[in-house]
Amino acid sequence: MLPISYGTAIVVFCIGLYTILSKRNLFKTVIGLSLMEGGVLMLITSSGYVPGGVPALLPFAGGEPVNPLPHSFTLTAIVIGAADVALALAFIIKIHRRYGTVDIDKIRGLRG
Amino acid sequence: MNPVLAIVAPFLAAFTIPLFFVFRKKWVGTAVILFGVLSALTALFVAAGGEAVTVMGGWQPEVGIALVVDSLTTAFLILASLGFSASLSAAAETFGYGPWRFYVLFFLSWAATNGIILTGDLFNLFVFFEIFSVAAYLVVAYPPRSWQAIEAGFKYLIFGTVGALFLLIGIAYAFMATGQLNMAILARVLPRAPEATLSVVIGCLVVGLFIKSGTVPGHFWLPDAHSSAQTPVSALLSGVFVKVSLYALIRLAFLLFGSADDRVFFVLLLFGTVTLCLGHLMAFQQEDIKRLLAYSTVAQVGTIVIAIGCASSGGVTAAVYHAFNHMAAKMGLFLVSGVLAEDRASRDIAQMGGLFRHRPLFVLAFCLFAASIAGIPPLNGFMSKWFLLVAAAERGALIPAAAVVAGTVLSAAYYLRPITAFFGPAETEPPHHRPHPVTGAIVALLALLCLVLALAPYIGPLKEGLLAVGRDTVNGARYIERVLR
Amino acid sequence: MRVHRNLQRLGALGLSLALGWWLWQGVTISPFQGITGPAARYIHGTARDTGAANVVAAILFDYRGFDTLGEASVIYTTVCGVALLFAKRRYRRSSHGLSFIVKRGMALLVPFILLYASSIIVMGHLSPGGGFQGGAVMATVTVLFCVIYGSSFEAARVSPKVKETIESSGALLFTAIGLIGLVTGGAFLTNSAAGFPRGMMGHLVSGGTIPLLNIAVGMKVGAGLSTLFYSMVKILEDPTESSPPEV
Amino acid sequence: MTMTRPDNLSLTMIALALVMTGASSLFAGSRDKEGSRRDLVPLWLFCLFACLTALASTWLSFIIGLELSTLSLFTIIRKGDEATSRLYLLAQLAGASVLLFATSLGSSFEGNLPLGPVPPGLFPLFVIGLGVKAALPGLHFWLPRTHSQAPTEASALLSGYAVKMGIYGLLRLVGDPSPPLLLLGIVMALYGVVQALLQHDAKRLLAYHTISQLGFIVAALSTGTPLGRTAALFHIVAHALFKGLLFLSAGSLERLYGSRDLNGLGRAGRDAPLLFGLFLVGASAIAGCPFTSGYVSKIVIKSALTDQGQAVLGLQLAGLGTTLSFCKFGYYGFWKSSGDRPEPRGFLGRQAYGAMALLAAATALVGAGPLLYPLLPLPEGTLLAPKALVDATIPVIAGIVLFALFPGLFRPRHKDVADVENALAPLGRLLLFPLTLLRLSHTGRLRAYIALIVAALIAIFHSL
Repeated sequence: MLPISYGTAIVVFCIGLYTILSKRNLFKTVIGLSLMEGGVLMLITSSGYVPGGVPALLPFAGGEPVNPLPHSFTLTAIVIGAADVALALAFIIKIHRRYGTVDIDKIRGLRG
Repeated sequence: MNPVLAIVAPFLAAFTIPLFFVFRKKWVGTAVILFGVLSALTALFVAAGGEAVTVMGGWQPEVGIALVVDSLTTAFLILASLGFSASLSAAAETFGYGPWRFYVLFFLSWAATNGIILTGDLFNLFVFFEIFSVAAYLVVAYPPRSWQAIEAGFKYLIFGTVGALFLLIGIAYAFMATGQLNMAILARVLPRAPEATLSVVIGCLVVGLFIKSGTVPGHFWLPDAHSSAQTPVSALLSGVFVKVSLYALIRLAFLLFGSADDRVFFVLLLFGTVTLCLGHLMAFQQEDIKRLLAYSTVAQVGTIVIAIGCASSGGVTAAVYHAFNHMAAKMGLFLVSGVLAEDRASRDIAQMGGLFRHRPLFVLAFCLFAASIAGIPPLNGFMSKWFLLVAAAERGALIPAAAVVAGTVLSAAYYLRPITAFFGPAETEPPHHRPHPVTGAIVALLALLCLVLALAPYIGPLKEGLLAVGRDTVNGARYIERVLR
Repeated sequence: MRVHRNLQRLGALGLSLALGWWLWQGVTISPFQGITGPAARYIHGTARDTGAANVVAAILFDYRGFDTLGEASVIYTTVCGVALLFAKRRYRRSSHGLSFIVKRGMALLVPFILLYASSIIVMGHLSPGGGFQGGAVMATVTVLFCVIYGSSFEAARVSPKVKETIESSGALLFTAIGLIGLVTGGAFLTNSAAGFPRGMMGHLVSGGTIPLLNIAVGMKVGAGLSTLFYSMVKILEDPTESSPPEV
Repeated sequence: MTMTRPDNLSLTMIALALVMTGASSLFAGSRDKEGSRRDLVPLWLFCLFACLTALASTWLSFIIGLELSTLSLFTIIRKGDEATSRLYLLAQLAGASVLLFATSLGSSFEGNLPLGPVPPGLFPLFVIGLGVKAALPGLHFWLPRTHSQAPTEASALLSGYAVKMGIYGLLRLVGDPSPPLLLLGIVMALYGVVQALLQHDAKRLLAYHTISQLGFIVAALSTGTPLGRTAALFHIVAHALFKGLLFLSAGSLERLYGSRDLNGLGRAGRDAPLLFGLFLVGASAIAGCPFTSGYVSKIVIKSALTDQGQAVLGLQLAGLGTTLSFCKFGYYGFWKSSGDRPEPRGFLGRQAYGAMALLAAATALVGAGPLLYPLLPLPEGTLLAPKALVDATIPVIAGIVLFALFPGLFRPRHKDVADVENALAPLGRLLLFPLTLLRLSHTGRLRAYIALIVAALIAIFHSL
């Protein structure tokens, strides 16, 4: 169970990285970033897994609760990630207005 | 004074400025100034209060989030408040108080900076890094009218987000391996983690901080952002923002990685040397004065990373001392070059002829700052370079030390170009002229700061303080004991 | 050209796989030995320390409330920044919305959405949910306004200044609660030790500062997200600007 | 800066600095341009920093003084030629950087490396660092150009004092006999003379003679014996005075006729006989004619090197070349009159003559001094011994005879002779090429950048 979830998380992370490295569309870059973040969050959440655990709501009915700490991290990190994505999209709108394109390889006015 | 106030004061500023805008538009300027003074004073009081540990919510350090003040924190709090105050005054003169959202972002980044410096919790560090970075992307992109600003802000955002992700992975692995987040406790339990986990933790944290601080290979955003941003923002980026990430690197290196292995410090030395060389060599080829300064910042970041990589108290002393020197000099350089570039309406060095006649004091200040950065004796840059060289020699890091001294010659070479231009023949058209009284005053104060810092090794308390920073920081056990007492 | 692109993809794949391999190496999978560290304290101490029933909420708003302040500030920063990015231009607001039926249906739905959002916010310490989630639901109301009635209606109903005020007030409320804790309890964001009533576990009034902080965060996030949407949508509604990016 | 109670060496250097700066500022003050008073500030700043350098007690404070004096000289040279001043500054900074690096290797946070002999492992680095200042062969690339392009007062200070600061460092550094350094000194002495013979620019010719004479000093101090050190110090003083005098007279020629090219001069002997006289004082001293300061110092150097027969032979050869080249300078610069040579355009003030007279008097005093007061640790009567007289006279006579026999051989050419400095530009271009590549690699492609970061991360994982 646990190896599968960790493995999935890492696979999602790698897909995100691959997306960033190989796609030229800015939106896809942002999607890649979200995927990477999702992978990391899955990793964190998986680490809170308890066999047969119940949600961490008092009173713990029916057994051991799962680890609540990763959940709180994940909540925090999700919000932060959402903020990042929102900002990135706002920048893409501005970039599209300036450059008329969302091709990442064409947005290189600053170099050298 | 409770350390948290150093974080809360700028937060309060950021949260109230919109209310002032909605209800009392005229007071925004006053509020910005007052909150600026308040934030700087709070941070300085916290720094002056000496060592302290406080835990949010009154819990034990393991349960809550601890804020820790020790000598390293003190040094960087002072650095941040000096830098932010200088930049705020320059921004107030350059932008006026119309763009109040800019000031909101400014204070948010100030709060986050103080948060990064004070926090003793790894996840909290990440959260503050995010506030800090988001605010940084936006102040770089201000005003969002020029394409350079937008492109630089966007690239900074992508780099920053990737860096934050690496930081998050590092923190996640550290948490997965130990179940702890307090840095003091982690310093105890993390070395027990398996080898592979440890290398993921250290590698990801190091690379994340490399990206945030502009160390090779994460330096690509830095020249774009520094050269595209407005002058006060460039000064702030170079003077404070980069240093904050280096603070985190110092803290984590000696707390979490120090116990692990010597190889971490080898990596720091290696990448620091590469950064130093690349920064100098790239600055050598720039035509744009702000880009030149930006690449020089890259080189100086490399210098500080080398100092950290020396893994000794002397190295940390050199790093902190150099951070201060670079803050004073590079902020001054950016402010002066901003004024001069405005006079010529161009950032091209070739266009800057004859400015010495036009603004002699600014140009002389430029020469002073440039000499300080290049490490010409007996200015402050030379003193910290000497500290660094001695630390490197003690560590046996000969190639980095040789790179540092070679960098002196290179940086003298490329700083001579704008200086020659300033003193050279004037252009035909008369330059624009707008008085810059506030910027002038700040530049004068920064020049004074440079001179004071140059004397630091000869002023007993300052020297003792600098050495104490190194000793306390390297001694991780002392930190752990103080937090967990 | 094609070869070049394929090579690029191959390189990207290689790098991703290599990084994934190292991350996989670093994962430690040991047999479960019980929860240790601060998490154990949270599980066993929440009832005693805070009086909240939702352990995650207790961590978010009490034990590690400072993180939450920071996290809410990230949103605050983003909202402020997006507004800054799109400021200083007069965009044409659209005032035509969707059909009458949809508008009426929306009008009927709005109170229930608001009620639902409020319940998520104020019950955050008792059940899954809280300020962020409730705030997000709250923001959907303004989003729906924009979509169904057009952005000028939305701007007239809930003016940007009102949102600004609510957002900042929420943030200030959070800080003020923290400062009260500092004054009476000796540390920032102190909960029951600073005299906030712990209440009976499971009751609405329980958990000390946790519901208050939830409300503060709800204000901040609700107003912030709707500002975010509004800032971004007003540019897309401008016909001169809205040529969709070719993908 | 950490200071020391000055010993004789330091005091001599300070006195020399004062005299040289005084003469230079007199000469500079006589220039018929406005603003010359402000021009004197860097000169006296140089003097101040030179004195601080001489008083330094650690290598670190020595370097600080060295770099400060370099900076003040840089501001003077800037007025002569911008590009040359940059070359000077960068070359000196490079030397000081090597020195700083070497010093840091020997220092610790507890204590700085004291000024004096260093651990043997660091010795070569120190020699390289000081060698840039003292223009050891190969490291002299900056010297001819700087000396010839700088304003005359700066040339006099450069040759008279600035290069001596490197020699002063070497004097402090060398405690034991050092055969490689002796070899370097001989090579320097000969190389400088050969190059000087081929020059047609008066100041450039003098610059190469500076290298040659520094070779004498390096050879003397490489013995490490007290006698050798005294000889070196004596020659430092003697050379500073007469070379300063020669530079000032070359500068006077330039001021009078607007040219330094020996092809275009030749009537100064009649137009300004006093100048010619002063030049002859300097020239006879540098050639080592008996009873001049150069004679005394060369005798002492030779007696310090008595057991090194080949070295003495090399120095004699260098002396021969020196005579030849000053015959050439005197003949073509002052005497070879022909009707078509231009009239003097400028004018030499009293101050300029005063500056040269000061140096000439000092030269004469140093030449006569040891005869009057037995300051030097030489056996009684060595200076007047026939062997010494013969030794000193042979190169002088031979030089004059050779010059008289083959005057065509030593006629000034019209082309410059290649030296290390000519390699600088191609070398720079060669080094710039990879730099351009580096810059081109910053393509602005975000994906490539991120790929690089990931690759670095993986590399770090491997190394951890």
